[in-house]
Amino acid sequence: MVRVQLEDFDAGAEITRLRLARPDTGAVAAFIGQVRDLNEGAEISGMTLEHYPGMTEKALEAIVDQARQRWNIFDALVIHRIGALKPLDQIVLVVVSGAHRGEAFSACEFIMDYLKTEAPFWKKERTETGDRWVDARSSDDTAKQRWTENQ
Amino acid sequence: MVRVQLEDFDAGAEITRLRLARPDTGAVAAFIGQVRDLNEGAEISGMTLEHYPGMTEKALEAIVDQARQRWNIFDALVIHRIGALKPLDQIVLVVVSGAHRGEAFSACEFIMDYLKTEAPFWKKERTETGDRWVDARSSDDTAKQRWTENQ
Amino acid sequence: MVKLLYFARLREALGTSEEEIAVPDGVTDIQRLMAWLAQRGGAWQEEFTGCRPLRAAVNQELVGNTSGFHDGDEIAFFPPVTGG
Amino acid sequence: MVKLLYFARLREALGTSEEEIAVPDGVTDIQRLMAWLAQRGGAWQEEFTGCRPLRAAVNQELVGNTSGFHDGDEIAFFPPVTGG
Repeated sequence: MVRVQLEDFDAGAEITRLRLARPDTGAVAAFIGQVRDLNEGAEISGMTLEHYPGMTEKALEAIVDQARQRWNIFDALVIHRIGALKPLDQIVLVVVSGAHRGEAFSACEFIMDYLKTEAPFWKKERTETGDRWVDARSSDDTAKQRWTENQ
Repeated sequence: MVRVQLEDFDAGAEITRLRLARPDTGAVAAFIGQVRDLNEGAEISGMTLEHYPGMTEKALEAIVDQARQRWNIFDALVIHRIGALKPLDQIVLVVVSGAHRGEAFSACEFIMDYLKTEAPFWKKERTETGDRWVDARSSDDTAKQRWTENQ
Repeated sequence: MVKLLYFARLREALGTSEEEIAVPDGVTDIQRLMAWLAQRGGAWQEEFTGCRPLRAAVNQELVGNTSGFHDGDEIAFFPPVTGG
Repeated sequence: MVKLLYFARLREALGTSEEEIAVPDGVTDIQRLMAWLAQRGGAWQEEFTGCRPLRAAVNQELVGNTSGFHDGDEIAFFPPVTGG
């Protein structure tokens, strides 16, 4: 399941929901991304997250589908926030449940790596010297490429 | 931090605690293991987790220390339960916080792989045909070996 | 007619978020569409001549620069994504 | 004197969880200690002749079979671990 929303989310409640959904679930891997108070040397007082309504949801669904095809997992959840955020706010939650830990870990990290390079979100940071759009990081492309090399 | 306890834990609260501990935290990776209702074809009605008081805590601390030396992470938490557990009960929680997701993910999975092969815990399952000690899985040794090959 | 959408830094640079427009015959793929938009000059020229990294989507699917499109399509341009 | 601890399936098979015991001169490493314990016969022989996988710890550190130990040490034997 995929959700793009302005509101905050309860990571613990979502993890528990996926964990208890099936009695043969043995493993739940989760990731939370949050707004840091600094980026590339500048203090961040806040940021705005823009997205492409319609496409963003589709892109996230496609990423989750790929993860499901690639690994034997039970369920996967992605929640991504949009709008105005401040330091220590949660940005993204990914939760993956499965029978065993290896596949849950891989699927969770795969979803994050693909989200970072394929899901249309853009961050604009508020710094002391003004607003600035965050540049894409080449390390995110590298992280994604691992998954095509390790077939 | 490492805790070995009879009581259940609140995964969401622990994750939130590590997440908010430092304003430069950008990533939190977490893993929860729980009791499945079946294992190797048999229905499981419950299990008992035995440990080696003193050594178990030391072994977990050593694993966390290794992860800290190997990756640039901010904090790592391991909670492992002992005693009587039933299906859908939580067994283990690992939470790792850091600036970026790659190191948090790796450290979290490393801790689980080492815990599975080096921390003195033993599971005894209750099945319809009687109690049985769980055998160690060779796949857990394989999972651990990855970390020495990928230096 | 096609619908063009612009996002994030690109939207701000161009000063517009969307337009419905008829493109000339011959402008049938992303590459040619970018060249045609660049001819508007100013910010359009700066953004669409390929110096800054740009991504394109047709009907909400990421595509490469040689991808074609058809009348009625929704075509979006945006900088590399930075979510998560 | 050394303190010997047994855990899990091994503890049940031997019917004991710990003992304080003086070992003969010459029994100075894990391998020799296992051979000496196997001489007790019955379950001890079955468990300590190396057919079943067994791990050893000296003073709460995992060790290999050639590791030595000293008077006063705490030595534990147990099956491969299955936590997590």
